[in-house]
Amino acid sequence: MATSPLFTELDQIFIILRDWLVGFLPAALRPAAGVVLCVIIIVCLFPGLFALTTVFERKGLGRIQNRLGPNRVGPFGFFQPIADGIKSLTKEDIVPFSANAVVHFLAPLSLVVAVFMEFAVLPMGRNMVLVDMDAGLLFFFAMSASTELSVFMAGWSSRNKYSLLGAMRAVAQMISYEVVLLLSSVAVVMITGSLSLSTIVAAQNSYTGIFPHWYIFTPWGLAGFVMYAIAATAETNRSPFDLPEGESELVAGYHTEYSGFKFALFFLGEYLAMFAISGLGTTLFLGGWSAPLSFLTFIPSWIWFFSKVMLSIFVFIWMRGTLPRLRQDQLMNFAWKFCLPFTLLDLMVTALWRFMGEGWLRWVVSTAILALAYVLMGRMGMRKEHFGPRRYRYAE
Amino acid sequence: MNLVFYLLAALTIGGGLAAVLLKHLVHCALATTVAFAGLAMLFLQLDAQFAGFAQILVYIGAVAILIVFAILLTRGSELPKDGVFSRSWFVGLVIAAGVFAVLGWAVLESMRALPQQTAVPAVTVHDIGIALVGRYVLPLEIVALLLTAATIGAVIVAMHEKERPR
Amino acid sequence: MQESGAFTPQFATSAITGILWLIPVAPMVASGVIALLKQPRRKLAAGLAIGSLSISLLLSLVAFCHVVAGWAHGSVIREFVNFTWFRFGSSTVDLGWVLDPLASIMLVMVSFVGLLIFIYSVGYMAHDENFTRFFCFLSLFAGAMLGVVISNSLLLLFMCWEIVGLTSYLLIGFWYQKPSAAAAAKKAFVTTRVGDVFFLLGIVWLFSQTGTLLFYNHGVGSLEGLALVNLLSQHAGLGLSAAGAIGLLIFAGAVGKSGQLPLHVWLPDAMEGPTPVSALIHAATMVAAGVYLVARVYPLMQIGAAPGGTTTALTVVTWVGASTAVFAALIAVAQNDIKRILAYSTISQLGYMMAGLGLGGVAVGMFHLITHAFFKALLFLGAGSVIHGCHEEQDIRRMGGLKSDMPLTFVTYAIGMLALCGFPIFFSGFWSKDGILEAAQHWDLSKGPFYLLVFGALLTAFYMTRQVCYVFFGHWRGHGSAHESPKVMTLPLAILAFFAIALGVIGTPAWPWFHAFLSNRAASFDLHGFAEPGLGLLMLGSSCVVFAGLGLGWWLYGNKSPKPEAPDALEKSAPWLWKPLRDRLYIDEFYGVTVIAFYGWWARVADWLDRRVWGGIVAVIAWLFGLWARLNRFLDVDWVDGGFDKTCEEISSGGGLLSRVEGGRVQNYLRILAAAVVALVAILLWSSRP
Amino acid sequence: MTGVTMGINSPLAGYLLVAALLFAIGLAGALVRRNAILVLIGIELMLNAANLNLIAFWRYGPHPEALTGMMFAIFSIAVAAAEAAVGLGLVIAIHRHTDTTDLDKMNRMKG
Repeated sequence: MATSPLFTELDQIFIILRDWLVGFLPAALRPAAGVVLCVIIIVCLFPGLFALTTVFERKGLGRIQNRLGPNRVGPFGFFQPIADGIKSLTKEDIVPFSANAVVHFLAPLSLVVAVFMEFAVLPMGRNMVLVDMDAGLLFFFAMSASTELSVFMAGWSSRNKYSLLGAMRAVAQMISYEVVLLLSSVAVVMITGSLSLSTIVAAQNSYTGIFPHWYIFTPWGLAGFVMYAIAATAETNRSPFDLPEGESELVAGYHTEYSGFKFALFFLGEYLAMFAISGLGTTLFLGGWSAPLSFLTFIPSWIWFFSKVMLSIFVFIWMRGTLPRLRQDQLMNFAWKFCLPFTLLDLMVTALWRFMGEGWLRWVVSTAILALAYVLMGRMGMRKEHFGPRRYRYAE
Repeated sequence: MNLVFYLLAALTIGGGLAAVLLKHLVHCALATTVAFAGLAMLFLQLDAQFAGFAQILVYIGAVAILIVFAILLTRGSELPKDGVFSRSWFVGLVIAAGVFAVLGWAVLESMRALPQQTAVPAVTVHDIGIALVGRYVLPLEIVALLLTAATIGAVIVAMHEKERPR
Repeated sequence: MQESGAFTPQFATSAITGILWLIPVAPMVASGVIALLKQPRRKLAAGLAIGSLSISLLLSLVAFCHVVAGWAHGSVIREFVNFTWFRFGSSTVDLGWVLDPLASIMLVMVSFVGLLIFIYSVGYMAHDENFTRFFCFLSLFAGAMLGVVISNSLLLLFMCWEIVGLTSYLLIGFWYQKPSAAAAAKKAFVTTRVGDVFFLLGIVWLFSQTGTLLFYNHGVGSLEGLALVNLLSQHAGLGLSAAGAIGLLIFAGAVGKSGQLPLHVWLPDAMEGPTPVSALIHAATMVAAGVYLVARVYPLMQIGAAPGGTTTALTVVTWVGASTAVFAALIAVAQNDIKRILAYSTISQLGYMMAGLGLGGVAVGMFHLITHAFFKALLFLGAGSVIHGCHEEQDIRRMGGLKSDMPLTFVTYAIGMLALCGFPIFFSGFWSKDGILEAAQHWDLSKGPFYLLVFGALLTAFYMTRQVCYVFFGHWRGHGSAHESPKVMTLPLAILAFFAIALGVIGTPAWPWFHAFLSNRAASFDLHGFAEPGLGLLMLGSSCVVFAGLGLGWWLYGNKSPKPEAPDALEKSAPWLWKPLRDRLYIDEFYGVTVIAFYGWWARVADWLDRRVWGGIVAVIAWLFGLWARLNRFLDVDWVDGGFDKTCEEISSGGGLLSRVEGGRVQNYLRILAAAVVALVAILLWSSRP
Repeated sequence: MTGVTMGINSPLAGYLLVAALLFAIGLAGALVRRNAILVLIGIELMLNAANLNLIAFWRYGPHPEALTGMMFAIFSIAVAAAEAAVGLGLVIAIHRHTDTTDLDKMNRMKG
């Protein structure tokens, strides 16, 4: 714990700022105004982060693919997103002739709104959570589940078979992996005994020696985190699970028929979902805003949170640059035949961990069970019939 | 009885009406989603946070998706040739109106002298969890079984019959 | 209700007795699991079967060591766990399991030989499509057999006994697409059922007399003092006590299972099954079950005998055994199917065992059972190896010269053959057979069995020599070329061969460990065992007989390799003898013209009765009713119907009206439901108005 | 905020009326539409109306800490999910078989 008042103030700087700003208003309006202020900050901050990330992504991908990436606009191409933003704002907004105009219009909007809602429950630093809900995790998943419908709306209203196919794929994929995502998070809930995300972070914010009690440093937590990471990648339709937008086969999936600002909204929604899901992963498994080593606690908590999120984003980009895309049936098989059983097993191991009590034995037992299951199921999954060439059944 | 309630009630009822009346099946499904969302917010209004979020997760996240999938799989997105309402729609309408009439009557009748709690119940998710695995553990297990059975059943029912080798 | 004998230290159950039930249950569970497997999961099926039987073997060894240890400390080990299965009225039906020297030694033998046969089967059945089914049955069979061995209740024994019968039916008919196999399976099933009916009668009688089917239960079991004295005091006629009569009824079951004289006909036919099955059935398990059963209920038969004397029941057992021994050996002389010869030899050897039981007691018979189990399993597996190597050829006339093609099989087969013949000193068969001969020699009642058994020994040596000469000597007469079998098949052969030699050690007169173990005496090594009066002479005599048989066989068949179509050497010299022997002494035909013909006749009589007599009566009654009906119709049509028809029409038109409601339209149902709800709520509200 | 209100103007009555209306709408949907999926939607709406009732009674009932109404609603949501899955599965199966989702045409038991 940073005891120095300077560090405490630095840590709480945003809270202090908010209270100071709100202080100008009459007392009755203060809570509402505080919330509005925070919402405004979130709504401004994350799109900014999004802009930054796109540059990083493009440059990072360029690095991985042995090319330069954007380097024309501004220093090292860092103003590229501004140019992109202006471009998409000024482009003509095309709505296909036979499209369902209302739904076509609502789809990107509802997507972005739902994704923004997810940030409401993420604790981004000590005391820095917009609404510390009792059922925060459930809220998060409820919101992320609502995005699926937006994707469907976009795909269906475009009246384009590629869009529809892409949307169906996306929805099927998101539903399948949402199960895994949810179940891998439930392990954390089982240990913490709370759905409140700030409680979950608080439960991880202690140290043995200099090492933190993050859940990723337990066998079940590691397994859960791996599952969570895989499911999160699929949930956000990122490579290698980016079939719904597979450019080579579906043009661009459900946002084929979107252009201009609506397209930008989808783009924004996707990246925001990435941020949100990384933020949740950080909160659940990586100790949220807590410092990785006990002597680093003087660094403000929000710095830790954002660096962890950005690290996850970097991993996302890295995977995109490295891994080839899966096939649809492989994707589904992987979700239902490997991820789901393994996550369920992880839940059982978590329960075991919970009830075995302190001691080295539970480490050995849960590690052994998980490792064995991983090896066995991996071997089963790698059998030819799952990943080999596939006989296609064409539509009747 | 405040403005928020009226707004949400209007949203829910409007969504429900649209779901029943719209011509296009996909529109109906989307309107249903609106009704679901309105209901979820009514739940929140009723301080039932958990139920509200569960409602969103299950109904918007799963049931609505299921419905649109079913619509697309049954080619329901194409408009039917012979009208969307069944032959004796009028009878149905009358009966539904009758149901509303007696229900409303019953509500008003019984509300006359019923004492009601207005204090916000101090119930946390933790309490719900304890109740679920404590007093309600048997229903929970049964529901788990039911869901498993339903999953398997739905898969089997909707599965392609195996093509016979020729 | 778990009732273990904890109150006397002698009966205190040990841990191994507590989990003794695992021994049969492990293969049974494996069988159940295998039954659920898909056909291609061969490795898993075999692994499960072998693994479970290995567990059984391990536990059996532990049990055996436990018993041996107890015995070595001079205490009688007879531990059992009983529990009540169900009760009706005041009587209870108890089941239980027991661990005593007899059971322990049988357990080890069955699970060990069984395991070897399982391993062998992996190779033998490798190309069979129904590999998993085979192992499913095999496991069930082994489990049921182990169940027979450990049961402490005649009822449990009977249940396992019947499962054994069922699985033997399934296994013999394993290749059910062959009509002969299906017929053989049916024959085995039906024939053993004849014995089982008597067995069941014995069980019922025993239960009605003693009120319990448990063998041992702290002095109140059916094989213990009180019950036996009670049974002995009752006379069942023909000079038999109730004990003896029940014993004989149970023995009838054993006759069926062990293929003794009148009911032996199924056993040679059972060769239609896969060879490992033949080995399992004819060596280790099913046929041994009969002998084991007699050994188990031995007290029933023995009670009432004067010291050194015998009882009527045992006399019957002796004569049946001895005559079976010679009878089957005679038939074996003139058979040409390699497995059929072995089958008859098995019948003959089972006769020896039965005779041994009747003459010399449990130990003598059981010792032959154990040694026989090993060398007969060896012979059968060897035969299987030969058949496998000769491309499924079973006719010994179409083999020959295999000793160079299949050296390993030849050596092991020769060991088994010498053990079976009772080749002196080095082979186990010699010692066990001599035990029986010695007992026969000392039998007071008659010398008949002794001569019969000696003659049987001569025949045994002769037909085995004939078989070996045909198969392994001379030159190759079949199609294609023979090849040695894979390791997985020859390894069990080698192991069995080792035991076929080595097992003799534990039963020599100098160190009668086995006999002592089974009869709870201390065993000591004492060369003076040989010095018993007459023993040396007997050993010499029996050796001479064996050599005579071997020599005769070699003289007639050695190294000649006649053409497959040519008449047999014996046929040439004594055709009058050959023909009836080849045709199995016409027993099947005899049954055909007697039992089966009788049943056929009886069925025809029943048919005639049905058609003519009962049919006639029924026709008369029917006609009478017809008359009555006509009268009724007259009344109905002209008197009653006038009003009734009208009513019916009304009802049916009403039904038509109602059927519109049930038109299969879901929404109609829903509509009616909702309308009903409206009505209901309205009524409720209206009626509850203040 | 603590206290007890009486009578028609209580919030409970409002929720119950909304629920009744939604129920009636759902019922109307189930009764007047041809398409089987729409009927299922109507049934879902009815279920939801019932849930709203349960939650409202829980909120304004005498013992909210007993959680009875809440539990009912949660289980009802779970069961409704199963019901939707099976119902829609059936509709798809029937559609595959008879090529229609029109309930007026679906009146034979024989496939």
